[in-house]
Amino acid sequence: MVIFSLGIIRGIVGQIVGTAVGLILVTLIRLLMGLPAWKAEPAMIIGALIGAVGFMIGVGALSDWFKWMGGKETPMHHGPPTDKPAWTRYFSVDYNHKVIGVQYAVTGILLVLVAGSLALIFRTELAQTGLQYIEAATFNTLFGMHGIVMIAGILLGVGGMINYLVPLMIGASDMAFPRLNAFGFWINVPGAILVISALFMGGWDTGWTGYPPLSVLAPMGVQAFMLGVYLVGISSIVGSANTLVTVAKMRAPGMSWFRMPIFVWAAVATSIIQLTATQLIGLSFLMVTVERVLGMGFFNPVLTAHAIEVGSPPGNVVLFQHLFWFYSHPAVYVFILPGLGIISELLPVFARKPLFGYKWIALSSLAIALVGFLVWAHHMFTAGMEPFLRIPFQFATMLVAVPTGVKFFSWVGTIWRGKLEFPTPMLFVLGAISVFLIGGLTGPPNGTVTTDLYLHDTYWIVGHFHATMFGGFIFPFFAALYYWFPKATGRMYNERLGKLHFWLILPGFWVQSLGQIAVGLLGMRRRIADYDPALGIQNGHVWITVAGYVIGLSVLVMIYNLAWSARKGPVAAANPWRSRSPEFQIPSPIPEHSYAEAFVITGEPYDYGLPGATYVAMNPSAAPAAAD
Amino acid sequence: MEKKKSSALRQSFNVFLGLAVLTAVEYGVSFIEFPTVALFIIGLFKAGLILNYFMHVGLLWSDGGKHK
Amino acid sequence: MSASAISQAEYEQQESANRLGLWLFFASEAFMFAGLLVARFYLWGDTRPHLDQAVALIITAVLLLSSYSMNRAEVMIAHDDRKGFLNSLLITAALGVVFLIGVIGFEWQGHIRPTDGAFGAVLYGMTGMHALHVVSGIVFIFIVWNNGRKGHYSADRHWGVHACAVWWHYIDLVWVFFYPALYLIGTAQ
Amino acid sequence: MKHLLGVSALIAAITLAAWAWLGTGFDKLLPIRASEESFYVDRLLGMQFYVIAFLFALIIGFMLYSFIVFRRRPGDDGDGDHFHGNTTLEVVWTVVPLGVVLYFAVLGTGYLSDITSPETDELVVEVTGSQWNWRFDYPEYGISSAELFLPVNRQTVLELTSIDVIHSFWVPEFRVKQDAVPGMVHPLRITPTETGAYVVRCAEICGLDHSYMLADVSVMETADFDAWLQSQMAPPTGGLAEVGAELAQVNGCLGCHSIDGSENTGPTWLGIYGEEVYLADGSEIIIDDAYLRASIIDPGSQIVAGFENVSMPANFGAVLSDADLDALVAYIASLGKDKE
Repeated sequence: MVIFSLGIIRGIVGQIVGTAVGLILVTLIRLLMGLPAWKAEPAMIIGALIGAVGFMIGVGALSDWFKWMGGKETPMHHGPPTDKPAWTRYFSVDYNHKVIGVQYAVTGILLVLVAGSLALIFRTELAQTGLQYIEAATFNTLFGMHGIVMIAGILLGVGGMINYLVPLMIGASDMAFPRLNAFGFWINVPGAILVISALFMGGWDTGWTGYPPLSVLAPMGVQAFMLGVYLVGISSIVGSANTLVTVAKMRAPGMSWFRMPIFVWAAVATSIIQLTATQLIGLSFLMVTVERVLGMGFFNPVLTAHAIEVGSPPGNVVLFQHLFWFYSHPAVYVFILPGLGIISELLPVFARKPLFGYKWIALSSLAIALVGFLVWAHHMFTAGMEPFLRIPFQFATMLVAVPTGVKFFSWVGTIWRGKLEFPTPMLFVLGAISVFLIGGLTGPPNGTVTTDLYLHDTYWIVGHFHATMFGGFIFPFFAALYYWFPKATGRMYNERLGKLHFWLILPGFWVQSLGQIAVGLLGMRRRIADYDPALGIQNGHVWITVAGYVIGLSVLVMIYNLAWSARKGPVAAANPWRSRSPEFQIPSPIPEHSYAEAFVITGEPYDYGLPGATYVAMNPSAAPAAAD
Repeated sequence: MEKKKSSALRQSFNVFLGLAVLTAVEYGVSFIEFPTVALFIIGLFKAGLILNYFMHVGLLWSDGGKHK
Repeated sequence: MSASAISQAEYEQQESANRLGLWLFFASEAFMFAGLLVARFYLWGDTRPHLDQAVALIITAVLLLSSYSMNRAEVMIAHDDRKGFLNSLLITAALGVVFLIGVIGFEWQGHIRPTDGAFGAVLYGMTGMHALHVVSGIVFIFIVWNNGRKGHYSADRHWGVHACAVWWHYIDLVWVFFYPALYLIGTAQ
Repeated sequence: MKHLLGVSALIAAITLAAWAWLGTGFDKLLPIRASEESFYVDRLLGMQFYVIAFLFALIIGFMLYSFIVFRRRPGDDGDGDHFHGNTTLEVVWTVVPLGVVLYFAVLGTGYLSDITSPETDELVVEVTGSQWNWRFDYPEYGISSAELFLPVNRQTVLELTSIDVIHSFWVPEFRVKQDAVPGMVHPLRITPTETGAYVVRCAEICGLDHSYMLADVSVMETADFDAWLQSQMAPPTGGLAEVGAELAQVNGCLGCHSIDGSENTGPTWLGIYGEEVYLADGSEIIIDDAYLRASIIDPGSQIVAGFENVSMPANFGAVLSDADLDALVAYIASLGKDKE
């Protein structure tokens, strides 16, 4: 069968077979133990885990490692497959970081589309009071699904940018661990399948935060969602370790830490968070799982008779929130730091000026990442944690504003007295700054306990959060797609459609965001299927819904543009943006082995406007040796 | 060669002895009134021994990894 | 991997990257284990359940011994003593199995059940997660032992052995903190 | 220098316009203020808005000015001015924002202690959340109510807890909110300043009917409140079944169990008493007093077939007295007789 030559098809078959094996296994074990044979949830959990392994075996991500275990050697295969069409490599395990980067980015866009469509469904429901189109149970599942699929999509988008760009920017031939890299991408696929399959297991009604005890009582869909997140989390951990090793060990000669393109700094800061904090969302979801299946009462305040007899203290629901937010707050920095890195990366190119305060921007990324570890409990000001904790977390939270401010001011310094040009990527970068500004400035009122007691769990938070995500990830991600499109495909996108995309999404988003903030201030709660018209928020909701559709439309314009241009667009020059970055000094599209010869770094990365300044010396054997 | 090997084995055994003694001390300390801090400090000592001698954490720094 | 096709310098460079990657994974896992410790102190405070101290001491000693034998295994292969290396590995795996028997066969058969409030949840959560890592370590040891048997490691090139050893010690390191947290700190109820 | 003057003028213009708008429009952005706490919250929020408006103008002003003045002219493909940064500036825009946020954090800390400090002579109300009902107890008076009655201008401490999942007590007009957490009791202090009718809105996702987890709040003059207390403390006039009807209302039973035979999350109570029903495990029983009592205290023990996936809070036994249980059972029994 020709179709089985595609890794992804084999993977899905593997997942189905693995799931079936898991279901049968659990049933057999229960029979042997003399229990009623069928219990859905344990069978589903084991089935899901074996199914994930089945997928990875089927797709072929584990093949080389199995050979290593047997002591065999596995030469690294680079290049398109020899026995089938070149496009099939994108649907199979491939070790080239550029292929993996594209796989990440395209899967990420797909998931963002799914999540956005879900949002439009419940957004339509919210345009009027009362329930018109969907039931409350469906609504509750949809907003949780929107949240978590969006998060997975954004994580994949981040992975796409990092995997594609970091080796190119530091002059590495590939990532440090190419097989681990492929594993890290493919584990997302069974993860995403699991999360989406939650829809068919009764959904769940906790939102993406999964707070117990609600998540302990929720339908089985919550279990599929948590296991799916677990798999995506594994991707985060192995991907970030890979990135850190690559940056630490594989930089081109002469590229000291402060001569790296600024995006690499953002990738390092993001990876530090992903590497460590991700464990804690995994742990917190695992605890919910064992509480659901085995009755282990981490979060159960009610004790059994036997537990009282052995003198046990009760479980505590607030513990979950501490563990959960220890990841889930820094996670937003995982989403935005690469985006902010893209902004810093592109501004100098289109302003034809050095990046203002390179070291300050680089270190501010690290500062945001590190301070980000100390602020998680600002999500819990009303949650009933120890009251004395509120003040230190308020102070720590306010500190995040300082390195974020440094970035804004440095961006302004970068465009000041430049020679600005406005092709689509630059428009998206500037749009990102304006949108992220809304998100940033609405932050301190939530970070202050007194005002947060009002704003918490309202649409103000929804508005704040979406502004940071659009400004910190979505807009810069689109900028990156347009900016590196010629390097990836060798063709130019359509500039007119690019600008149309921008001029739809920017006003669309401003209306949506300010609308969410406004109805939130008037008393609109988060995560409700129906609201009280007496609050005076009906018109606001209509505006938000219409704006949501405009945003959706604009994304379709982009997808049409990129899909059409990838095949029919005009052939791109090697360096259409006159960039100094290494990847623009080689042909478009970038060859299989990016750099025919390792290059040498001889100057500063952003010396636009300094005559004679070089950054990348492409032929080191011809040029005088650089001091290392 | 054989000499180096036996000295490495001896070091290995000494570290093991140290860890065993510290574990015994931990058990003893647990009977005093507020053992938490003491136990934590002993734990850190044990961790230091394992990290340094058994896990060779120093190799992370000493093997460079610069382009040669 | 014993790729003889690459030069010693390349092997060492790859090993250096592998080592950093492995340690980064340790850093990552440390956060998960720290999370379990946080749960223990958050839920138990200065109490702890009555547990069998003898079992705890014995399994702790067994794990410590296994660390010693694992270190011996690495010293042996670094000095090209293949027989001593393989034997030490087997001893380590056997001690690991004894540890598991201690946890599952004795500790888990005590009067505390998994459903017993915070005591049950934390006790089984911490020992269970640790035992899972011990199992992974034993599997790793057998893979290395099998490759070692086929002569895949030399004094110069034995990254696989080193990784396995460091992983095993890491599991021991976790127990260094879990043991007092579960058995020694706080007043027994 | 010319550029700096220009951009300063632009920033000043945007800032002043925003401030002028805030001066008249700020109150319209929020619901009315009906508690002492709301004045603190709004004052701090207002100050933050003025600073936000300035910072917004600062960044947007610089950007707009740059778009217009520093855009590239057609045919010019030269580069901009070459400068790498300015350490003094970087230090200034690190330290000044640091000072501003610390100032607000200190201010916020003071306000927080203002709105959370207890007064003597507080009215204590125990608030219990359950899916999807609020119950209010006045322990000093031995009263339970499904609606929250509060005297105006007297501090009330709401002692919040929950018997199933996390809920959050929030009246937008009072501003402050606090989660009601199972297994814990958390205080929330409110001093209402305006008489009138308000609504408690659950602010923490709590399952299916989260949107509709509302309760009425009535803030009354002290005399009216005292009169209400008196009327409630009078011994019940009706029989046991009437007391039970009241309890069913207060405890939110009717959220899931209808009394008119219509379908809902739990079995309807109409005609249920004395019926023979099949349980989920296939056995058949007759619904009598003993079964009803057992099912209220431990809902999972004998579930009627068709309701296997429904979870009723398992600790009503802790909040209902024996007399309460008698009354509830009598009430359900009275619904059964009607059908016969």
